[in-house]
Amino acid sequence: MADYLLPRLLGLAVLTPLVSFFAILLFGTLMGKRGVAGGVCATAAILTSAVLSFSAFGVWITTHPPVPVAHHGEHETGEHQTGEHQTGEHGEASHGHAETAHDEVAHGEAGHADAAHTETHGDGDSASHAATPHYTGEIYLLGKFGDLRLTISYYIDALTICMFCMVTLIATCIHFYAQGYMQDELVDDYVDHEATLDDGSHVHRPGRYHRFFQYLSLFCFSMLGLVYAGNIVMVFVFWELVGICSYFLIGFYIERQSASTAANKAFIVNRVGDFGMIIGLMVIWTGLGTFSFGDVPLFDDNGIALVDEHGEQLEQPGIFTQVRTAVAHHTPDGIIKAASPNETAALVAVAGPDVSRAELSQLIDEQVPQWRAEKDENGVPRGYWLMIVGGVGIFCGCVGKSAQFPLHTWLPDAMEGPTPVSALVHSATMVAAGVYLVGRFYPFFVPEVLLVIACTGVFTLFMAATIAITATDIKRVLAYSTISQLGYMMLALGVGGWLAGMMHLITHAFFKSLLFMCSGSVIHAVHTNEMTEMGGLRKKMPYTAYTMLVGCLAIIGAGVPFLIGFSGYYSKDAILEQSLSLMQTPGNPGWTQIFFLAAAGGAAITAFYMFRLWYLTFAGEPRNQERYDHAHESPKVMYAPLIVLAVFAAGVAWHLPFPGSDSPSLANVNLTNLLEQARPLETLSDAPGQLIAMTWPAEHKSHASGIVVQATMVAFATAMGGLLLATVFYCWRKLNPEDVRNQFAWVYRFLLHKWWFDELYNFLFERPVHFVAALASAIDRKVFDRLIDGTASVVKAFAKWFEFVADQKIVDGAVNGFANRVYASGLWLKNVQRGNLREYVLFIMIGAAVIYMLMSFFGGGAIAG
Amino acid sequence: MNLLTDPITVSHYMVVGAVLFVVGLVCMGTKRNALGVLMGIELVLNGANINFIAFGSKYLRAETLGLDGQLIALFVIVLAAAEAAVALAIALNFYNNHSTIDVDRADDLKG
Amino acid sequence: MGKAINQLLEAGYHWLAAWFVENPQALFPESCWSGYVLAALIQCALLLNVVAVGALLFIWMERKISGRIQDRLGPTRVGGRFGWLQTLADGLKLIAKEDLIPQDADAFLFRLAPYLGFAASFMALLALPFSNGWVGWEVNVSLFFILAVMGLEVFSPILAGYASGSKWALFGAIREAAQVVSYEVPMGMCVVVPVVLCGSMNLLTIGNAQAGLFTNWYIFHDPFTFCIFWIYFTCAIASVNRAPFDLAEAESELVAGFHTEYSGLRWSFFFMAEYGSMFAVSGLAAILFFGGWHGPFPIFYGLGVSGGDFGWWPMQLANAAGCVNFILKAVVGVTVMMWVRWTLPRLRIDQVITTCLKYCTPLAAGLFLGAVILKAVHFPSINDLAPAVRPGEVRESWVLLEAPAPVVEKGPVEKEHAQSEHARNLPPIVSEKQLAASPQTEGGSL
Amino acid sequence: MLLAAINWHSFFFLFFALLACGFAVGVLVSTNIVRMAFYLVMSLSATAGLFFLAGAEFVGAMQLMIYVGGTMVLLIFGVMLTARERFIDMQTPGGQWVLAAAAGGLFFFILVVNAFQVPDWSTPNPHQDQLSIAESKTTTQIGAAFVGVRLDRPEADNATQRAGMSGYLLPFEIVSVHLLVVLIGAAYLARAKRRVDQPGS
Repeated sequence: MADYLLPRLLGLAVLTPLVSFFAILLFGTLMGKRGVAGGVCATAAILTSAVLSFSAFGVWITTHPPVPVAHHGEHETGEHQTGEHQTGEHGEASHGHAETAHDEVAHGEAGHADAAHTETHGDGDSASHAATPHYTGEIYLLGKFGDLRLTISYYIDALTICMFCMVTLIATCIHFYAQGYMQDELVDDYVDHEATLDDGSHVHRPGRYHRFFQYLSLFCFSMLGLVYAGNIVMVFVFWELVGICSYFLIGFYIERQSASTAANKAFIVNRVGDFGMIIGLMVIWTGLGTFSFGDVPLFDDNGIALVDEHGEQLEQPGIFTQVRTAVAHHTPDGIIKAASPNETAALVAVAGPDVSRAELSQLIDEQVPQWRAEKDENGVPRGYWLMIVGGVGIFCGCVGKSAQFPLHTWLPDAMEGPTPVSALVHSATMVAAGVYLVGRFYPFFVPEVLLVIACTGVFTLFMAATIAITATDIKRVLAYSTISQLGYMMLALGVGGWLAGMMHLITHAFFKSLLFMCSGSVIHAVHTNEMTEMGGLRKKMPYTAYTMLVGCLAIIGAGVPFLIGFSGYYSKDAILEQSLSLMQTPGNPGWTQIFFLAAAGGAAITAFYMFRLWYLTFAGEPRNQERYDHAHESPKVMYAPLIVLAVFAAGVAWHLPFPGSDSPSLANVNLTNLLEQARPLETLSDAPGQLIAMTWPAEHKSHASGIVVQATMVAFATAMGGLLLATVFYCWRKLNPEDVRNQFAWVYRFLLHKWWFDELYNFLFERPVHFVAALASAIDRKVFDRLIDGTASVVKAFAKWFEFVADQKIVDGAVNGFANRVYASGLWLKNVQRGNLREYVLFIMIGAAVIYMLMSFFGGGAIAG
Repeated sequence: MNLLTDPITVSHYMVVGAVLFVVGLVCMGTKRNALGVLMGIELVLNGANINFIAFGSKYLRAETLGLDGQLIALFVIVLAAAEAAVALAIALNFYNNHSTIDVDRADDLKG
Repeated sequence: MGKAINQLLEAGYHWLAAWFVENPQALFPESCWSGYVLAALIQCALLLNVVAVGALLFIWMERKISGRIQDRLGPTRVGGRFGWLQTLADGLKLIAKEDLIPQDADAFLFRLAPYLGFAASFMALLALPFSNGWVGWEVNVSLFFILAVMGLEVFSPILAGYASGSKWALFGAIREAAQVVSYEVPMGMCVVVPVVLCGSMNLLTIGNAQAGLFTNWYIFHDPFTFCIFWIYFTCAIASVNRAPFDLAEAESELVAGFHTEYSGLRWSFFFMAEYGSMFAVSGLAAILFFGGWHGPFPIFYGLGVSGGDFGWWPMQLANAAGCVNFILKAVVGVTVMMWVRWTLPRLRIDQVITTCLKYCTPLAAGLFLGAVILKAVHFPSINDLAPAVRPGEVRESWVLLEAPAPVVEKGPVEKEHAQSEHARNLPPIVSEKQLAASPQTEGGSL
Repeated sequence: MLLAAINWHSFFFLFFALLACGFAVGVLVSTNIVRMAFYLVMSLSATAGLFFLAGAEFVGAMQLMIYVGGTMVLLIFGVMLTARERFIDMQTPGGQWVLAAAAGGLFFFILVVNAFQVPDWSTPNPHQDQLSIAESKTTTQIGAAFVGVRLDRPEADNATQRAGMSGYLLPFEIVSVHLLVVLIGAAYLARAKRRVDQPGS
């Protein structure tokens, strides 16, 4: 049932916003006054999607009830017990596979083979984890190029379900919110006070209410499609679609110079990342020969299933089958083959021209284990570099999309878009797509790539957090906070904390969208982004203030240690635990503690700037009385979503029994257990680096009580410290921020200018490019243009002469002559058509008589009788 | 052949029809008055009708068209009436516009 | 002696009846050409008398009636106390008068026009049955034929008006044409109602379908027919150009309308045509709505002169009585027309057309629809409550029956007679089916 | 005896045919439009007589009613409305007369030759004697044919043909609608044009 229901439910959930998009695109102007019904349309669509997603969620948890995973060291001590658990899970997984009727047996055999292989490595920890439960299938075959199939396909596992629920829920809230937020677009003459014309007047334009929702719908479609996608090409397509939506939405106020620049910037910066991603795709294709995540059953040209000698369905193994093995970073055969061009050529040469293709491939296959065992002079296994290149390439795309250093500069500028956009696109979903893709492709990343990811993440999180301290624009604070939190996620993934990263992705989505929407509510009320002009707003806007407080507490990971906390408490602790685990793994170099320290420091800074923001905005006395007087609580349609999101921000990670369910199997439904179902197998075992002497510990090791207590206490202390500092500065006003600013003037300037990244990029890239462009332009104008102009003059002269000869004399002469003949004959025939009715009658008579006579003569007299 | 003593046949009717038909045609061809042309048309239709009736009459032929002849004649009559109404309206319009009903002067579209 | 006279009369009758009722060729082989000629002459004479003598009588009547209505005496001298011969005297005078043709007139058409009108009026009488079988030309579509030729009558005023070369005459002609053509529409709708009820356009069949008690008359058939008779009569007055619809000869405006330029005998022909038409439309009304030659009570039925199995002369006696009956009904109609003429003022032309297009036509259409629906749903009419006698069984009677007429089963002869008309043209299968659905056989239940 | 040998059917045919043809020629040769109309009425009426003679009494009555009555009144309306002295006589050039007469003659020749070419057409109905004009009762059949029932062709084997195809219900409806359209169209075409008064003139 699930294999029937899930793809359809989720597929519908993907398509509904697309329908809404086209509806608004085609009929937006007809939807009420200034397209007011467009908002309703888009909201209804995303609400439908949400309902469908949660239905899918229900289907999933009934067919795959999550089982509790071992916690806090239980794993180490009760290995046998855990094994039983995992076996049960495996049984569930097999069951799910039987339903999908795909890759069970072959996959299972592969799993066994891998298990056997694993034992040689002496790590039997994950021998029983053959596969994660998932459903995959192809919907439509776009094209087939040799073995490569470009398809529209789906890959549904617990992560997909979680992402669907998260995206649709947040998007629904934001749609409702946006209906309130975008109200001022519902006018025929919208005056954009921030866009100024040359003559100093403001831009007047019609409201674009429905256009906004049109983009939102397209975005929702793209995002959901990205999550739904069953192959990397489809992911890439939706990836770009998400990018273009982001472009549209950032540039929504296109008349503003800053908005259009920001939109361009976001798009171009993302292209840089995508360039790397395309390289990654090439590696995947070259090495694995497929783009599909899951296994693809093979058919011949007539659509008949291909079977092996045992009558089993032959399948083209998908990416995950090839890389997501129980062996940590087991280099796939295809990669090895791709990395051995010389050896392959030698084999082909030896075999000679008579050997068939199948035999040749068999020959090569026989050589693969031998090649796999080989190492080059640096001791690196064959094909390993290819894996690194591919992994870094894919990660490049994620860097761009998730605004990681060095491609982070677009995200703060993207705050030019309307606040609901910032909430949905630039905090909760789109930027999370990069993290999602890293999580999805996790098995593909060898430890060296993970190190790159971790370094990128840790630098990003620290840098962005420091910038956020000095920012006064409320949305920019949140933007840098977003970058910082994304850095956290990348860090988590980079240090081997797959679950931690994914969980932080989900929890962060909720509280960050909440924070953005609260800030939007504030902006909507006071009509400014500057926190220096706010203050004391909690009296005027209680709903906004306290929901935002919830968001702040969630983001700093507030909670009672070991007992309960806001959602951020769980996810951030998990990240710290994993970085601590990495640090404490024996044999790892000492500098690996930078990950833990930066993460902890980042947590403190996060707490500081978040509460700085809250205090500056809501606490204390109003700093701008006029704006304060005009402030008001937002309409219900805006703060109701805030409350919903606040509830989720607080409790999404709680290990509550699933509501309304008496079934013991559903009692374990929570975010952790759900994500655990989608865990890539390799994270269950330690991963040693090949180029570097480091080991990435299995994630379960971070549940050891020593690590957990340490990490939790550090996290709590740093968060409380940051909170306290902010309170001292901005609530109690015991310390004057101005003093600190003067004291560390150069640091302040450094941070205020965002580490001079924009300037750096300007110097590094823009200037040279401009210079080269000017040079090229000069060459173009001076050399090529003159050459071409000269040629053109010659051709023109020739053409003039030739026109006279050929065109005027020959062609025109012929045409005109013919026309004259026709005209003359027309004039002659005109005499027949004189407009004399009686002559026409005579013509008819004579004509009829003539026809009769002709028929009598030639028709054999058959006319009469 | 004595017309008075011999029984008449379809051919006789056809001759009458032919006379009416040809007279109508010549009328259309020679009358300059639009209404004269119209009358010619009526004659033509009438001549055709006579043939239909004759072929449908069971007095004239053992094997006849039967009722079909009469029915077609009826339709012709009705449509002729319709045609006359429209043609007359056109003629009146023509008269209103040109102050004449001379069809020879209805040559505004002459090439 | 009596027997001889009887035989002689019988022979004479057969000779005549053959022309009126039966197929002449059956009695007279093609060699007997004199029969054709003689019969035709006699018919012509009789019908001419209806027009000519009728006109004579009606003109006198009109004078007397108008006189009475206007509190005068009317003609009193010529031909005795009641001025019987006043019209004849006038006729003689008209014959004697000089026949003037205006200089601008189209002489040919001017001469022709009165005769055309007279001929049309005469032709209408040709198919008008005076009694059961007493008809000049029994044609299957006699009602339709009469309407058609009475429509031709309009040519007479038009040609007269045009040929006179006088604007008064032309105005009158145009008015006449517009009026008559317009009124043909509602009139056609009215006369179709009895046709639908009876199922035949043959006036003989229509008349015979109303035999029996006067409740069998179509005017009493249902409310729709009752109403539609009045519309028919209105339209009839208009179509024969009588006051208050006599716009074509409005003296106050057009001198004398289309016959302004006429004098003498030609002038009188117009009047003969007019009175002939009056008689024709009144006779039509009598046949369509008042049972035609059937009296209000079926007396001859009581006398045993029923069915087709009695001798020739009682039947013809009954027919003669029916003829008188019919003429009386028609004359009553003409009298009512005169009464209306001298009572109501003349309408304006726009009122005339309005009456036709805005009142008579929609009303007639609605009533026609109603009558058809009643017929379609077999709504019981008043006749069904008191069915006096079956149609076609009774000729005529002047004496009231002592006992109510029994409902007699149709004899084989009648059945055969009723069937014969269809049976001759139809093959057996369809004829049975047709008979089952035939309105004429159903008429028995009316 | 000559008169005794007269076939009266033929006699009346001859009578009506001569009337019809004669008046038709009258229409042709007359130059007076009103007279032409009158001749046409007479010709059409005589044709109606021919119809009666051929046993088509309903069609004949229809001819009288619609054609002669309706159409001709319309025509005469037109004649009267457009009849002015200068329009009544419009001379046609003699050349055209000759041309038309030649073409017409040719046509007439073809038609007449054609009429006598088929022996069946020239053969009288052998049972003509046994048939009487008074027996022609086609009205009911025509009425039935108009509503889609063919009483005169019951022998058709094809049930479908008998049921619907052989009837004239559809043409009847089409002609009805056509007539309605024509009436409205004609009224529209011939409506009085309202003259727009020029302001100030």
